[in-house]
Amino acid sequence: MGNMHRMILQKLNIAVMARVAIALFLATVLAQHVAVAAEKKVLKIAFRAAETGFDPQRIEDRYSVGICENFFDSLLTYDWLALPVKLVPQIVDKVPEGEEGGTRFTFHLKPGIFFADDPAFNGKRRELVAKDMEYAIKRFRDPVNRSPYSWLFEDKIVGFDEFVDAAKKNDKYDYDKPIEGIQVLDKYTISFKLRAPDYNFLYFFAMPIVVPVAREVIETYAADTMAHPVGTGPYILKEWVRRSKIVLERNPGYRGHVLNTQYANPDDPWDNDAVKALTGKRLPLIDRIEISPIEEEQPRFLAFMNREHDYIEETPFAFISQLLPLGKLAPAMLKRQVRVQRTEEPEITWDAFNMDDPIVGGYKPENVAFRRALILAHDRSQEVNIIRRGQASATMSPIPPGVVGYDPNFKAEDQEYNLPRAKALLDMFGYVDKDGDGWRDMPDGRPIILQFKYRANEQEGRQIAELWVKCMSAIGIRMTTVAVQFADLLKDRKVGKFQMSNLAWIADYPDGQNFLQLLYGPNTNISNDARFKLPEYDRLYSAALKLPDGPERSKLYREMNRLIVAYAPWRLGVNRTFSQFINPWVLGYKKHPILYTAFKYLDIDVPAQQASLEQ
Amino acid sequence: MSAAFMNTPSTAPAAPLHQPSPGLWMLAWRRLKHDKVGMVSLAVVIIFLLMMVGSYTGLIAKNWSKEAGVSYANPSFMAGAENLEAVRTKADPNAIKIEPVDLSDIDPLAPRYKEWAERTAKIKTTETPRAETLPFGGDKWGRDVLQKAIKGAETSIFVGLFAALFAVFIGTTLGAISGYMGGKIGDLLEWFYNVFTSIPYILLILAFAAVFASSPQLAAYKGVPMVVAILAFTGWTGIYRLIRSEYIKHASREYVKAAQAIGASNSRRMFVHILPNVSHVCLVQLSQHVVQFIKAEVILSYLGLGVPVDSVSWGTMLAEAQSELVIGKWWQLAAAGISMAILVTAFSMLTDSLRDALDPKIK
Amino acid sequence: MENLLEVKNLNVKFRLDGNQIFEAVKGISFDVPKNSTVALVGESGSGKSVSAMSIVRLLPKETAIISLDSEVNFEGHNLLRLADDKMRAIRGKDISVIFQEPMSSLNPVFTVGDQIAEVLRLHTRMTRKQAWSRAEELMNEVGIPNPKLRMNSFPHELSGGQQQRVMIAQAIACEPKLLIADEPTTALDVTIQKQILDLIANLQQRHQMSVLFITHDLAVVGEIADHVVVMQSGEIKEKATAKAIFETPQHPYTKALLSCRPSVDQRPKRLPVIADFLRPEGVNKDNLVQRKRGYEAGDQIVLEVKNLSKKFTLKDGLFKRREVVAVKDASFKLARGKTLGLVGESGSGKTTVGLTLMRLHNASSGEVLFDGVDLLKLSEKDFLKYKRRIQIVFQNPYASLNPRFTVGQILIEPMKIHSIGRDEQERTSMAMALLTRVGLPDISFYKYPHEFSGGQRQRIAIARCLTMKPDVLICDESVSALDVSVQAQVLNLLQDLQDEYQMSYIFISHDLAVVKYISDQVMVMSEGDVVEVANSDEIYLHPQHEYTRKLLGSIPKGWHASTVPTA
Amino acid sequence: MGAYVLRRLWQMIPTLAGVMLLIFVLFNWVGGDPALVLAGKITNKDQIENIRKQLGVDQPAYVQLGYFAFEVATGFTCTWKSYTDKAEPPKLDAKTPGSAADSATKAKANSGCQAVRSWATNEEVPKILTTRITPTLTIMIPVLILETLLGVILAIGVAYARGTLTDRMIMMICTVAMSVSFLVYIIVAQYIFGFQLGWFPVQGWSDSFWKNITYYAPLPIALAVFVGLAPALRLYRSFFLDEINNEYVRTARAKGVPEKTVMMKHVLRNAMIPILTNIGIALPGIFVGSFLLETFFSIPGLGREILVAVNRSDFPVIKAATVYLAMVTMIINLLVDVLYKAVDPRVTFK
Repeated sequence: MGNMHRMILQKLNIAVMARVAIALFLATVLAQHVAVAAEKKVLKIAFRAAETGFDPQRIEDRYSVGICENFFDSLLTYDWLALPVKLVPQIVDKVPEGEEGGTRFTFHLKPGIFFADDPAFNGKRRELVAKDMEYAIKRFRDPVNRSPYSWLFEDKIVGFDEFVDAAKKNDKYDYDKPIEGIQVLDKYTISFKLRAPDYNFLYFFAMPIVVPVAREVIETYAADTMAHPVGTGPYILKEWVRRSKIVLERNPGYRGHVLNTQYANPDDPWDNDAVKALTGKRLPLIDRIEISPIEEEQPRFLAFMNREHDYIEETPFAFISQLLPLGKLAPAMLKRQVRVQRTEEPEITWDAFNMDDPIVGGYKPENVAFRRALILAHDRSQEVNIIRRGQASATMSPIPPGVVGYDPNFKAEDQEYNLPRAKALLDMFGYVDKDGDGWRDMPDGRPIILQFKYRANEQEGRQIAELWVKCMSAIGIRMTTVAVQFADLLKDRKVGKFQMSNLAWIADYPDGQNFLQLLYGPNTNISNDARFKLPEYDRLYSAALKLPDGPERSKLYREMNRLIVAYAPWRLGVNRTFSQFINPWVLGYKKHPILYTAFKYLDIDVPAQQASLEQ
Repeated sequence: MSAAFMNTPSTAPAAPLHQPSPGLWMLAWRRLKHDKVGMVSLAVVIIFLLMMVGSYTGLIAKNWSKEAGVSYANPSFMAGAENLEAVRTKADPNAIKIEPVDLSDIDPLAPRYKEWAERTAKIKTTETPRAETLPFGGDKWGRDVLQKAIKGAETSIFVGLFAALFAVFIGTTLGAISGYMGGKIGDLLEWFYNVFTSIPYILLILAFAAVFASSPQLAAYKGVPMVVAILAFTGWTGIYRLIRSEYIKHASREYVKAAQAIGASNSRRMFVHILPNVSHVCLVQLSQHVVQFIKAEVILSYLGLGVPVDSVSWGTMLAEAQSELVIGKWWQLAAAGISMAILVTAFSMLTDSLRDALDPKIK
Repeated sequence: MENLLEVKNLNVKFRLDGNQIFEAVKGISFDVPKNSTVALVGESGSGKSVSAMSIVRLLPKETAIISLDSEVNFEGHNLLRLADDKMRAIRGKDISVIFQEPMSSLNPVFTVGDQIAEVLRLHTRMTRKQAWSRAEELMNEVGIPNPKLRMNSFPHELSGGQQQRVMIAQAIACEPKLLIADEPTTALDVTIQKQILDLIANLQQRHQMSVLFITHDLAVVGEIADHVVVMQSGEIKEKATAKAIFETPQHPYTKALLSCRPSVDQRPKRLPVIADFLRPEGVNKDNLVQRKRGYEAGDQIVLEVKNLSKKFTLKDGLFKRREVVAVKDASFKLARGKTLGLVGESGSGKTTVGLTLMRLHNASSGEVLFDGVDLLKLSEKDFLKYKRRIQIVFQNPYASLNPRFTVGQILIEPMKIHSIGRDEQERTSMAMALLTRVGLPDISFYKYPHEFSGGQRQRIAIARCLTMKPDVLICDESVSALDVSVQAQVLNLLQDLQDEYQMSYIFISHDLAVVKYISDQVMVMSEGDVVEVANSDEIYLHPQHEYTRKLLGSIPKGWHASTVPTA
Repeated sequence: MGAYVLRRLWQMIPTLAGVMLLIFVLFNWVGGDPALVLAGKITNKDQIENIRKQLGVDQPAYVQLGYFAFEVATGFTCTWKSYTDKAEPPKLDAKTPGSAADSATKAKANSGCQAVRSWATNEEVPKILTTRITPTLTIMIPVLILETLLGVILAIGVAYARGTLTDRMIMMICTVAMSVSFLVYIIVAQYIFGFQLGWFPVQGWSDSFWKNITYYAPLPIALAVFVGLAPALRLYRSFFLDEINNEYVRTARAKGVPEKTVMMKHVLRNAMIPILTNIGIALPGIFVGSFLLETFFSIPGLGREILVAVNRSDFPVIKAATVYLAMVTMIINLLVDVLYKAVDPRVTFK
């Protein structure tokens, strides 16, 4: 045994020596690191999910799209501080007016805007021209790209659908063939002719995916366009380790921009800070941005706590009371001078009923009553307080705050938890226990076993399902739940192979129409997963499409909201409120409701950053 | 026929007065009885099994799903600690009163509004006050973590036990056929085994989960049976290997040759002669796999492929408790982690003792 | 004569499961004089090996208890009281040991040269190189051909005899004063056994050492021992010079041991057993009447084997297959009520013949005519009818009975398969009767095999065959694993049964004395070939073939052989 | 031996075919429709059809399986267009198109031969495998080495001290340590060592191997070693005890070999045989990595990649990873069997 001890002691010595060696090594590494960082403004943050790539016409997830905001310039953008959001020109001279009754939109690009240098340009500076926009729009419907946003340009631009059909027939997608509704009038001017008036069309041109791209770049890197974003924006992709690390660096050839806003809210300290930090400065100010996608909540949170990241956005709700107990910053955070910015997201969550389902579907009074009863029995306060940890508010209509058409005075009583009303409704329509097993049955005696589908590897989906089961058993309705893999869930929803399921939608563009289309009858099998088909609703929807934003359209939106509440194809969920925690050395931070990243409008107090890291 | 044969001695009319002779199982049991660690472990395992039966029949932890306490209720021994989660829950989120929208002109239910209101008025609901503390704390819904752990034990042990039984059944059957038959059938099964073991375990699990989740025929077995099936279908390979080698070994033993010489058929030799002689291996494998599967269930739950939401297992508790440690609510992690550790430790030690007691070398 | 080793009052106990204590050696005393060979003889469980191992303190520390008043005096030291490192210095240098199983006693992953050199490096100041060349000399001395090459061989690359020679080389490397040989020849074929015995005797003479020779076989002892110590159940029954033991044995147990074993020149009607010597009236004289053996004209032939061959194919290389011939063109006849002995060394194919006859192996070619029907050509279903008529008793009584079956189940199973007996009741009573017939009490019916001794288990195996009333019984080394006294009992039983039921036996064994005793005709096999077939007396008196002569020459001759002065 | 290796390689073919078949059936046939995952939020039938066509999942199952086999055989694939149009196997030399920018070349590029690409990210699958394997191995190789070394050293120690209180205590601790879920270890260790004590970074990964191995990897490695050590120690101890009971040990003692030498020379060398078997079983696992460690510590390894691929129904990645891992597993098994020869002279190659 003595020998054993000696052996272990020797090992320990080695371990100690190794530790010292490692420590020394680390010290040198860190010293170098610090020295380099002192010269540059480096921002380190985490994304809560992995990116897919940076070919704007091929991506959909907000993380990839968000990063593209920095590589590419959309023609229009949103005023950085305006609330509600306001479209402003970015690389065009002005926001076009809808001509010809809202069916023609003409953009004039500013001359002298150049793409970032790239080998594809053979060493020449490449100026942005109107043809680049035409090319990008055409790319959306090239089958090779399988663009998830091809729907933006379906049944929209005159001649485009015919162009696509012809390409399909000839098996050749010819970019050189003109499209009637996309006219490149001169080097810098492009005009679009629509099949029908669409006042939301302009919003498309503020989306970071509807951006001009250079054809030679796309064709050079045809095999992997995802890895070669070349745009006119302030940053370039310096390094990309997929799903692990995305490094942006300042585009050396970028023309620069300034904070140009007339809409800052003087009562908002964040707006004031941003104005103070950025006014008069040539933007961008950050030299390098390192983004790590971290999918697990605990490490993402702890990394911020350990000062490994400069700020944390969309802080996981599970940890919110560590940082923001009862809505106030925790003492430890105050000590670190961390600030919190809370934003209501332009998104909603809901649980869809399958309207074609023999149990939960249907439009007859008893069908409606059944759904409404289920909704009344669902305790949404628990969803808000326990599942979302109070970081959400109950949704009242399908249009979330921050989106044009949102009505703060619309309150749907029948979406609120009310157990007696739920029970009374069920009793009234004969949904009572008929076979004596303790569970309610259909009026015709069929047993009711509801089934709720959710995505397998989502804790949140599981909790929502858990809450449903609890609430249903409280009114004597049996419910089972099924966890399915993401792909299966999508498929099941798409083809109506579900009874109930939880969903969410985040605004593509800030107009209520983007949400209301989710219940438009003809969109069944496209985006109307509830398979809701109410003629009155469809009529209102079509009418609203033809109108610009205004009181007349708002009235139609309100009518549609009322129909949704009355027929209850959805149980409305919540609008989440995200909290962003920002370390004090990050200056000018402001979370935009639609745009995902803020790198263009940020500054860093490098000495303060260094001082904190040395702690 | 074989069963009848096995019973022969006890039904023999000539049975004289005698003490039944101790068989090998009896001897193993006697050896086990002398093993203190083994007996303590056995006692612990039995207690857990009783607990499982108790909770299954509703004798204990019947009200596990009752939300008796506030959200994340403190454990009784930490009654004074701050519980921000519960405080927040009480705050009224809708401070501003807005007039509800009037639907009466479009509502299909409008004609019966009056009757509805009357019926509603008759239904009384009483809100039971929620406790600030629970014996070992509460989960986010305010359910007693201790009861939840007991109920979780039921599911976890059930999953572990049945998955192990199932896996042992598959492994033993295939292993017996492969080891005993050899030849073409053996090659085929070896190929099958090689294929299974060449695919990473995690991929196999996910693949089987996908199959079960998307197949309409199997839809009826979602939930716990699905977990059992996934674990069993992916976990039989080790047992197969072992049983196969045991069968190869035994097939050449003289007692099997002797059985062949007296004209016993292949299936008789496989199942009546050899099987009882490798059954101790099966038993040890069974208990080893129970442990393994109880642990695997945790990983399945982490991947969201665990038991359905209306039941609870240690795995789902741990998956839930993942984020609770950081906010200082350690009790769910502790309750599930510790009760699992106790059972698994006891089971492992019992396995060791069983292995010693059943070791054929001691015969 | 001066004693090298004095064992006094040696008492060894073992701790068993559940705090039970088993006394293996019950206070024995004996001496090993200098320059002489002492044989420790006894059957299994006599404590002879335990005694030897406690001398060198190689018993497992965890379970073995050597009582405090035991003494093992070696050159004036009590070895049992020696410090561990002192004892270690003695082991391998002054006292060395060779074991029964050379294969498992050598470390499989080191070359034999390494293993011999290791002892030298441990106990002498030799350099690596010196030790290596000395090891080579030792290999040469113990008679390993081409020692230079063999030094680099691994144990599994050597034959059993060579392995044992390596063990011996390793043991004598440091010129020990005492060599303990624990059943060194038991696991070897007779011809090899002879060579190893000669080698040990030779080395003992040459190196002037003492040998403590442990064996169960008195016949072996006669050739080499000066003194004999007979042990039974942990006690010494008799100790005397070899001459005294063999010529004037005092203890009945010794007497029994001497006469239980069949010898080549005697063939009593029944073999004497220990019980005979313990009875006051002694051995029944009727049993000592010599029995006549041999095929006679007019014997009815039950089984005729013609050109039986068996080949095994092994995979070799990418697609090649290699054939190994286990039995080549074996032809013989078996007469009713007679015994055919099948004798040969390991690997001779004798067991394969037996298994092929019963179709436990598939024959490659040839015919097995049983009542004129070629058994090899029958379908599995048709063969079932014949199956019961040829039965087999295997070698290892511990492996041939299913340990999970009661004896009753074991006996009734074949009856059920072959529909013998009307119902359970009849079968049970038949089984009971058979148990009585093979000399086991009725209560055995309810017991499990592990509750029986080896000899009793072999009786059960025989009873199992008898349930089917076979015409031919193959005894595949059926008595080889048994102690001599038990072996005699089983042989007597077999003989009685043959007399009673007129069964024909094929008696397979490597033990020529036993084969000679029980067989009418003997077939000698070597490496798959049938070397010689003849009536048993004929073959022993006038061996025709070289190999047969070699085999016969290797049979330990007991005391008589060693009277021929060699020293 | 050459013939043996050849035969073993030959025998891999049916196994590989089986692996391909099984994975194909499980994921492609009964699994989800990848087109829907890729299609985006608003989709119509045409678009789904287009994507299915692009991916080739509109083909009959046997055709897809055939191309799968072809892809594995060549390591390359073509777009479905060229298969169907020209009905000839793609040429290996026509890989990715160069920098030519006219549309004719582009059309050709689309119908020419390319490496298999991820459906979700369009990344070349061989590149996915090669880049993800480095972090996985950075974690797993040290884990395997440490686990084996510590396991063997400690096992010798406890086997030497068998039956003593120390032995029993260590075995007890091992059993208890084994009974806690890996998930719990990770959550607790990340919280305590990464956050509360701040000894290690909570998560992260860099491009520098040294930074990784000295800064990011220690905590995950330590965790994996800790979790793996307990069962390894128990197993190795049993191997040593099995060997100690062998007769050659008695021979060694009878020769006067000191007890320590008996353990370190005679027993260790023999126990290495089952230990090697065990390492051989564990070895393929290091190429998969632990997806739990990789997700919790943000290590861009293969385990996490596979998990993501399954969630996205990214079939090319799943297929490639499976085939690659199956081959690794089989080759390692072969290597281990050949290595036996070095450790165990009794082994012959049949």
